[in-house]
Amino acid sequence: DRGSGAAGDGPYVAIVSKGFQHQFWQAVKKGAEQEAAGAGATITFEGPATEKEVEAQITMLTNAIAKRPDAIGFAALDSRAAEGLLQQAKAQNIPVIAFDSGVESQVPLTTAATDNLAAAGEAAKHMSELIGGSGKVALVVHDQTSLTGQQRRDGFTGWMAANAPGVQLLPVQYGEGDQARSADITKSILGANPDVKGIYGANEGSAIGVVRGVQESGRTGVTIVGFDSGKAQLDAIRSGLMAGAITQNPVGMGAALVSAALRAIRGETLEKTIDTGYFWYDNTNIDSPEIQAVLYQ
Amino acid sequence: MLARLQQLLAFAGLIVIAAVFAVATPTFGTYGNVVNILFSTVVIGLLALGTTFVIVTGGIDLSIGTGMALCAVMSGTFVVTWGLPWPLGALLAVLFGGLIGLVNGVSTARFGLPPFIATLATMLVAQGLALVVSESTPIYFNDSPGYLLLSTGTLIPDFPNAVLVLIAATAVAAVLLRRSVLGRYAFAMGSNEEATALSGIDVTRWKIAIYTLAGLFTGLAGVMISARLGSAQPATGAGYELQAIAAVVIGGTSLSGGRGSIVGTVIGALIISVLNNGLQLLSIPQEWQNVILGIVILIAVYADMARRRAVAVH
Amino acid sequence: MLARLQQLLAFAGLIVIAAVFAVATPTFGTYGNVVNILFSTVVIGLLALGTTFVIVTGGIDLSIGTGMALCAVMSGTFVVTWGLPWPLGALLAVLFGGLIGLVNGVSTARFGLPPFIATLATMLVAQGLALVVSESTPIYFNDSPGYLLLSTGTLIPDFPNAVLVLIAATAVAAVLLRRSVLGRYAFAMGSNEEATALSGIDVTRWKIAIYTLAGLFTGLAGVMISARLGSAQPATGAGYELQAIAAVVIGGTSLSGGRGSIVGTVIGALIISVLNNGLQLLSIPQEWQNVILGIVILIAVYADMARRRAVAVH
Amino acid sequence: MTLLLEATGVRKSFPGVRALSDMHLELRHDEVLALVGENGAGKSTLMKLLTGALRPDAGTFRLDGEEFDPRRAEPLGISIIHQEFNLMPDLTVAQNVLIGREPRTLGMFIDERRLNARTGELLDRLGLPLDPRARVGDLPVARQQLVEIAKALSHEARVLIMDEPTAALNDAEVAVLHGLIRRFTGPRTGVIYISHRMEELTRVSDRITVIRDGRHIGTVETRGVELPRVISMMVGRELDLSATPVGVRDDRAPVLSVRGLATKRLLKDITFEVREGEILGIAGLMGAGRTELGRAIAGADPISAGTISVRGRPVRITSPARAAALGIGYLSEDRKRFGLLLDQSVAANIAVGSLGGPLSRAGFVDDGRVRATAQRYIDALRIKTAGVRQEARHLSGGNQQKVVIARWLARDCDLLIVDEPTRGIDVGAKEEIYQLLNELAGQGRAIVMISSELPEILRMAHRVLVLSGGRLTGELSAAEATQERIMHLATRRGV
Ligand SMILES: Nc1ncnc2c1ncn2[C@@H]1O[C@H](COP(=O)(O)OP(=O)(O)OP(=O)(O)O)[C@@H](O)[C@H]1O
Ligand SMILES: Nc1ncnc2c1ncn2[C@@H]1O[C@H](COP(=O)(O)OP(=O)(O)OP(=O)(O)O)[C@@H](O)[C@H]1O
Ligand SMILES: O[C@H]1[C@H](O)[C@@H](O)CO[C@H]1O
Ligand SMILES: [Mg+2]
Ligand SMILES: [Mg+2]
Repeated sequence: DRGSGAAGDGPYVAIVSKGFQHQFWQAVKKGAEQEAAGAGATITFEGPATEKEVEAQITMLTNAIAKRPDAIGFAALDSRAAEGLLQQAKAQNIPVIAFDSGVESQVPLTTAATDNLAAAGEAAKHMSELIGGSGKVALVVHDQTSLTGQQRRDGFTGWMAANAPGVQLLPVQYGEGDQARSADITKSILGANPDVKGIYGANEGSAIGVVRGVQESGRTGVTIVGFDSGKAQLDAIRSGLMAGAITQNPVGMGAALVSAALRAIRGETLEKTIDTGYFWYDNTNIDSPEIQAVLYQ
Repeated sequence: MLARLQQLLAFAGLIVIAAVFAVATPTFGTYGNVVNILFSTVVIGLLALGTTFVIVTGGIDLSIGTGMALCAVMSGTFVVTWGLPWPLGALLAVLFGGLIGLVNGVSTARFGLPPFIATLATMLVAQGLALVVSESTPIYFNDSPGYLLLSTGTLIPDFPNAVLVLIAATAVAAVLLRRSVLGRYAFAMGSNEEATALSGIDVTRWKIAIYTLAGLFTGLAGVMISARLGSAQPATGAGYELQAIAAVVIGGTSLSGGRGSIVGTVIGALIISVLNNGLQLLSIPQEWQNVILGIVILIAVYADMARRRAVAVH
Repeated sequence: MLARLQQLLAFAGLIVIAAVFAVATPTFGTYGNVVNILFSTVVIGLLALGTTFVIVTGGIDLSIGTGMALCAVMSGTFVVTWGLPWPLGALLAVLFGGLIGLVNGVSTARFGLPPFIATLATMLVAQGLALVVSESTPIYFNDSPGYLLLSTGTLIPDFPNAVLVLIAATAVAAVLLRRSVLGRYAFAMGSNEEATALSGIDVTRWKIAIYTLAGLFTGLAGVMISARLGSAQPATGAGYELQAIAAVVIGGTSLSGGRGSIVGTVIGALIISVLNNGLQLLSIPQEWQNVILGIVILIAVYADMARRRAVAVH
Repeated sequence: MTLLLEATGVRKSFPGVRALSDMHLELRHDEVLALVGENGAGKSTLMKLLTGALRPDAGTFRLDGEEFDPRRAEPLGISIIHQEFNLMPDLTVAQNVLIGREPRTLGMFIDERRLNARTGELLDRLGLPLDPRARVGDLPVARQQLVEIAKALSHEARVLIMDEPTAALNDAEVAVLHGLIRRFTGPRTGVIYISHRMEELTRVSDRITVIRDGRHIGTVETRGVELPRVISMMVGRELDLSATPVGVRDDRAPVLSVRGLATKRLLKDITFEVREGEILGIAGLMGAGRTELGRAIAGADPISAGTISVRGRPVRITSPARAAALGIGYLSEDRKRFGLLLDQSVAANIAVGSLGGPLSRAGFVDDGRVRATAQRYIDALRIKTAGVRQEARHLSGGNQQKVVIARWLARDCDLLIVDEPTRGIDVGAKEEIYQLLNELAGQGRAIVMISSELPEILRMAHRVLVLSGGRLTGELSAAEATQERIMHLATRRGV
C-alpha cells in the first residue's frame, strides 16, 4: 500500500521539495507533473512553509517513505540531515533522486540540479561588465545557511574577487527571500551607500525585493542583476529596470527528476548528475523560444 | 500638563535610539530615509493598530499575518481575476478582512474558545486558503496601475500614499479606542469581563465587533502590502503577527488587557523599524542585528517602565 | 473514579482523529507509523513540556524556538568545535538552555518586564547568537555517532531513543508540576501572584527557578533536534515557539495562568502531529492540510470545553 | 507593662493622597482592639504597614517592646486576614491554607494526603464548614472569607489582624468567628479587629481605637461606651440614623413576577412579586440561595424551570445584557470578581453601565457628562478618591463598594437587585446609600435587597422573603419582621 493519494496503477513518485515560498517550486512541480502525466505515473509534491524548516522537511520525508512510493524525489534543505532516512529508503529498495539542492550521500542515484556556483559566477560576470568593472556592488541573498544561498553568494563574490579587482562588494544582507523585507534592505543599502552601482538578488524573492526597493527609493541608474524568474522580475527586465538575471530551468528540472525516477524504477543505471543548466537572460533575449521555455511567471 | 509631558516622554526611547543613529550615520536623518522608515512601518503598523483593540480586551489575534495574505489574494481575485474596478476590489478586500475578524469574534465570544486557539485556527485556515484561492501563484496587479499608486503614489509630493494611509488609520484607531463606546467597552472587558457583562453590556456582541474591526485593519494591510509589491503573495504573512503584537506590547499595551494606547502602538512599531533601518544603514553584520534589536527592546521597555513608575510616584 | 474517567475522556478528541485516519489509510495504524508520529512529536513535545510550567505561572516564553537553535549550536560547539566527549557536550548544552531560561527569569521576575517582551528579546538575541557562534553554517556531528544515537538509536528494538527521552521528560515534568513545591507555586503564582507573595512565598526566586527549568527543556530540545538532524542548524527554530504554545493551549492549559496539566500538553502535541502525519499520508494537497488542521483544532478544543462543562455540571 | 504591639509616628502617602499622618496604635496583651474609622480613613493601610505588605514613609514598630522590621512580621507571629482576599482561586482550600508550609517528602514533593488531612483537622478544630479539597474559586465570597480566617488561624500567631472579617458573613458565622477570637486571645496574644458593623464592637472588643483622615482620634474602653459617641468620633459630626422607607401602596403595579423558578444547583419553586416603589428584603443563611436567586433573575445564571414576567409580560432573560434591556440591574455581592474594573478610573467604573445610553452620542462617549456624573456620586456617597481619574484599584475597600453601587444608581433601572450592597461600607455612608435607595423607591422603582445584615433588612424592607436550602420558607411584612422570626424561618428546612 502507498496511501490513497497515489491513485492509479502506474508508478508513484513522492516528491519532497523545499517548499512553496517561491514560484520556482511551482514551475518544478509543473515540469514533474507533465513528465509524470506523459508516462502514466502519479506524483505528490510537498514542502515546508519556509526554507528554514529542516525538521519539518525531515518529517515529510519520513511520511513519504511510510507511503511506500516507487521512488522519491528530494530537494534537501540541509545536505546531510536526511542521511538516516535515505538509508532507510535504500533498505526498502525505494530509489531516491535528488534535485535542486543535492545531498552529501551515496544514496541518491542522481542529482538533477543547477550548478549554482557557476551560475552565480555568471551573474557576477554580467554585473561586472554592466558596471564597467568598478564600483560598489551589494548582495541581497535569501539566507546564509542553505546550500543554494551560500553557493549563490560565494559564486558571486568568488568570481568578483578573482576577476574584478575594481569592484567593491558591500557586506552581504539576507532578506529571507521575503520581497518586502528585501525591499527595505535595498533601500537601506541605497541610503547608506549613495554611490552603489549594482545590486544582486540571489533568488526570486530577493531579486524582486531589490527591484521594489530601487523603485521605491526613486533611484535610477542602479544596475540590478537577479536570479530565477517570476512575473515581476520579467516585467522589470522588459522595462529596463533590471539589467538581467540568471534563470535556472525549473520545469526541466522537474521533468528530469521524474524521468530519472521512472528510469530508476525500471532498473536502468543513471548518470551521476544531471545538470539542468542555467541561462543569462536580459531584454535582448527574453522572448527567444529557448529562454521562454525556461522562464515561469 | 503633567500628563502631557508624560506622553511626550514616552517618545524618549524612540528619540534616543533615533539620535544615536543620526549621529552614527548622516544618511539616517535625511528626509528620504525618514520616509523610508515610515514606509516600511506601514504594514506592521496597520496590523498592530487593529490588534491593539483585541489585546486591550485581553485577547490576542494570531490570524493577522496569514489573514493579511489571504486578503491580499482576495484583492487580487476581485481586481485581477474578476476584473472589478480596483477601488471596489480594494474595498471588498478590506471587508473580507472584517469577515475574517468576524469569524474570530464568533469563535471567541460566541463559542467561548480561547482567543489564542480560535485565531490560531484561523491563521492556519487563512494560510491554506490563500494558496487554494490563488492556486499557489502570486496574482499580479499590472493592469491596475491605480491600485499600485495606493501605496507608492504621491498625493503629497515625495510622500508615499501608503504613509498617508497609515496616518489616517492611526487617527481613526486613536479616536475609536479613546473616544468611542466600543473603545471603552474594550477597556472594560479587558479589565474584568465578567463585571462588564454584569453591568448589562452585551459583551458577546461587542467583542465580535472588536474582532471584526481588527479584521478590517488586517484587510487594509492586505491591500497595502499587495499594492506595494504589485502582487498578492499567497505564501507570505506568517510571522507578521508576532511582529505586530510585539509593536503593541513594546508600546505599553498590556497583554492581560485593560490598558493600552494607539500612540504607544505606533511608537512600538516605529522603534522596531527605526532599529531595523538604522542597523542596516550602519551595515552591522546581519546576525548581530537581531542581537542588538533584542537588547535595545529590552532596555527601551525597561526604561519606559521605570519612567512610568517614577512619574507615578510624584 | 469520576475524575479518572474524565482524564480518559480527554483523550477522546485525539482518539477520534486517530480512528478516522486509521480507517482512511491502513498505513496510519502500523507500528512503524505510530513510532514515526511519536518521533516527530519529540522536539515540539519537549518545548511544550517546559513551557507548560511558564504558562501555568501566567507567563509566556517566546524564546524557546530560537533558544533551542542556539542550544543546538552550543552543543555543536562543545562536541565538534571543542571536541568534548559528546555526553558532556550534550549535558552542557542542556545547562546552557537553563542559562537562557535564567536570563528570562531574571528579566521577568527581578526586573519586572512583561514575559512577552523579556522572552521576545531573548528570542531575537538567541537567533542572532546562533548565527554568530556557528558562523552561519550548520555544525555537523559526523564524528560523534554516539551523539546521533541519542535520537535515532534504539535501546529498545524498533523504538527510537528520542521517544524514550520524550517519555522520560514527560514523566519528570508531570511529577514536578503536580507533586513538587515548584509546581504548586507555579499554579499559585498563575492564580494570584500578589496573594502568593503575601503568603510569604519568594515569588521572584521561584519564578526564576521555573523559567530556568523551562530553559533546561529548551536545551534538551536543542540536543534532540541536532541529534536527529545530525547537525546544529543555526537558522531554524523560529516558529517552534508558536507550535509548542499551541500544543500547551490545545491541551487545556490556560494562558492566563493557574490551570494546566502535562497530560494535556502531551495530548495537545500529539493532536498536532497526528493531524500532520495523517494528512500527509492521505496525500491531501498541501494547501488544504492547513485548512483542515485549523478546523480540526477548533473542533477538538471546542468539544473538549463542552465535555468539561458537562462534567462540571454533574 | 510592655505593649504587645506598638506603632508610632507612622506616615504613609500615595500619589495625591496622604493616607496616614503621625499615626500611632497600641495593642495590649490578651486584648481585642477594635479599629474603626470611615472608609478611606487609613485602617487597611496601617495594617499593611504592620505586616510589611507596604513600606512606610516613616514610623517605628515594636513587638513586646522590641523594634522590628514589618517585612519579617510573619515569622515573628503577626498574621493577617486581608480585607481584599489574598487567595489563589485555582488552588484548593487546603492548598491555600497551608501554602508555604506544605508537608513534604524528599524535600521538594508535596504530600497531598497529609496536606488535606492536616487542613481537615484544622477546619474541624475551628468549626468551619469547608471541604479541604474544594477549589477556592468555586466558593462564594462568604466561604472564601472562611478560608482566609482558617489560613490566618493556622499560623502559630501572636498577633492576629482581621481587616473586616465579617463583611461577608451573617450572624451565625459571625458568632462562630467571635468564639474563635475568644479562644485565640490569651496572655501572650492579641487581636486587632476592623469592622464597620458597630454592634459587633461591643460584643467582641476590649478597647476601640478610632482613626479619621489618617490620624489617631482616640482610644476608649469598650465597656460602657456609647456607640453614638464612637460614631461621632469617626465621622466628626452627628449622624442622623433615622432614615426609614416611606410606605408603599399595595395597588402599585408589579414590576417583576417570578413563578416556580428553579435552578439546577439549588433553587426550587420560588414564587414572588415586587411592586413599583417597593423594597423587598431577602434574608437567609449562607448558601440559602439568595445570591443564586439574584443572579438567575439578572440572567447571569440559567434557570431550569419557572417563568419570569416583567410588568406582566413573560420574558426569557438569557444574559445580563438582556436583563439590563428590560430595566433590571444586579449589583453583585463580590465586588472584586463581578463588580470592579480595577485598572480603570473611578469615572469609567461609574459610567460603564450607562455608556450605551445618556453618556454617549452617536457611539462616542461624552466625557464631560461622564465626569459630571461620576463627580455627582463621588459627592453624594462621599467616595474618598484623589479624583475621577483615580484608578479603582487604589481606593479603599469601602470606597470601591461605593463605586460599584454608584454604577447602578447612575444607570436608572426599573428594578434594582442589590446583593449585600453595604458590604464594607462605613456607618455614615450606609445612611447615604439607604437614603438614595429610598429615593429610588420613592420614584416608583422596585428594589430587591439581599442582605446578611438583619438590622439593615429590618430597617429598609417593606416586605421580607426568607430563603432556606433553596426554597422560600416564609414572607413577612415590615410590621411582622423581627430578628427572631427571620432566623426561625431561615433555619427551617425547606419542604
Ligand atoms: N495603592 C494606593 N494608591 C493610592 N492610594 C491608595 C492606595 N492604597 C490606599 N490608598 C488611599 O489611602 C487611603 C486609605 O485607604 P485604606 O485602604 O487604608 O482605607 P480604610 O480605612 O481601610 O477604608 P475602608 O473602610 O474603605 O476599607 C484612601 O484614600 C485610599 O484611596
Ligand atoms: N458550596 C458551594 N460550592 C460551590 N458554589 C457554591 C456553593 N454555594 C454557593 N455557591 C455559588 O455561590 C453563589 C452564592 O451562593 P448562594 O446563592 O447559595 O448563597 P447566598 O444565599 O447568597 O449566601 P452567601 O452569599 O452568604 O453564601 C451562587 O452563585 C452559587 O452558585
Ligand atoms: O533553486 C531554488 C533555491 O534552492 C531556493 O532556495 C530558492 O529558490 C530557488 O532559487
Ligand atoms: Mg480597608
Ligand atoms: Mg450571597
